[in-house]
Amino acid sequence: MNYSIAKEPIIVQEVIDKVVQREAGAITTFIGTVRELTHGKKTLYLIYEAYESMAVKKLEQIGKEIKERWDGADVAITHRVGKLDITDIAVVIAVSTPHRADAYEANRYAIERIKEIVPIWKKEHWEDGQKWIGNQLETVAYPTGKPEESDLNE
Amino acid sequence: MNYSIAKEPIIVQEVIDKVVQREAGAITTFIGTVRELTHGKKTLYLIYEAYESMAVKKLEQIGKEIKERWDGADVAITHRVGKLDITDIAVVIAVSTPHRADAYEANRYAIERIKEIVPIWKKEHWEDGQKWIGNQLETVAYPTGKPEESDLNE
Amino acid sequence: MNKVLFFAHLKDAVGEEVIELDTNGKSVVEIKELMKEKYPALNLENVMAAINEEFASDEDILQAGDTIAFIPPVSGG
Amino acid sequence: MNKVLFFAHLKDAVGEEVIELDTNGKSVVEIKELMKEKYPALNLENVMAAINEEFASDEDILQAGDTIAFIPPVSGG
Repeated sequence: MNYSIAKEPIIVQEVIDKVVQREAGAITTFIGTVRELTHGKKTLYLIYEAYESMAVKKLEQIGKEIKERWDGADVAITHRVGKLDITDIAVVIAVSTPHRADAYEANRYAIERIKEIVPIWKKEHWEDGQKWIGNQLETVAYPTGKPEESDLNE
Repeated sequence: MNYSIAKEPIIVQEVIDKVVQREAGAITTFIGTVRELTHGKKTLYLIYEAYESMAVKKLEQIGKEIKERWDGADVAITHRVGKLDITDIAVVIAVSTPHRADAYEANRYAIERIKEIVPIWKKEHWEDGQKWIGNQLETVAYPTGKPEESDLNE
Repeated sequence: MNKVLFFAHLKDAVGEEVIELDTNGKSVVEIKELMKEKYPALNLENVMAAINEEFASDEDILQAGDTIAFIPPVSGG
Repeated sequence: MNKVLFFAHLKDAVGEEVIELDTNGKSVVEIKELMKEKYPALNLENVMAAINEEFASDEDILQAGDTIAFIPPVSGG
């Protein structure tokens, strides 16, 4: 169960525990949290919704892609759904590798791919309204390759 | 106390908690663990030793450098000393930033700087002996700028 | 029969997450047209389809029992 | 008086982490020479000095009460 959709708050350590290996010298984690301000607008809370069975498959696919690209990597990803408040954790990605450079690069790859291919959507709630947020990459809808340089600057 | 030297096992979540901020959408952590094999040689355990008061000052300096380079970043670093077994955590670096690219880059910068300027040493213990390990960068002893590309491939 | 799934703003427009429909032998693009007729509020611009939890192309044909899902641009992470 | 600190393999060579010595008015490089005479097993190659917890250059002069530490290439992380 290295790839999962959670309805309850994510315990970071539990995700990390899944990738501990004797051959790994480095573990990186990415923790995506709900930010109060986006483009100057104040978020009250978010709702995340997932096509759960497909989302798990796509997270598994991302893990497989990483293991093909980075030798000795292990990966675990948990994404939360439901209502999230400011500073709540939306996603945790843990990657372990023998050498540290790979752990950073593979982890970065995972979050970019999540934003491309994993069927999860967020609805932002502000004081004056609410809206389902579309593709945050603001590029073509589903690039199939690696993220473009411009996507990496968000 | 965002920068510390620990004699007891490091609790990852406690380091993360220090960098949570409402303005941050991304937290990265780097967890350096004791790897069993280095260049094919089997490690039994490690001893880490620090010039503790200076090490804390140098960790603070790294945090300051990061805040100057990456807008809105917050940083916490804990490094363990004493005897560590395989898979034990030697160091945890947590960085939060408003945007995710910065969280990866700033975290990477922290670990590279630790390996350059923080007075901490490790003694590797193998089945057939033991040795204090020197500069793992295998470059000039104390570069003062950013790490070179070649240093980033370890 | 086939299941048709809607998510995010599509679910809001349709008012349901799942409907049952016989779309056997129809292509993805044909089903999209059908949905637009059935639900005038449905905006399928930039919306991908998945058949049985894998992204599908416009020309893919639904078989009996297949599930088709409409996937708006994702915003997880 | 001044404190002189040794770490890692230097501590092993000297047999102590701290010694007290009057090095008032001497430069870092002069103290290094003094240490090599006092402890023939001491290898100060690639070893930096820190005065009062800040990296120092060979020409820096110790004042009364200053602490000097010898810092072998670091290997934390």
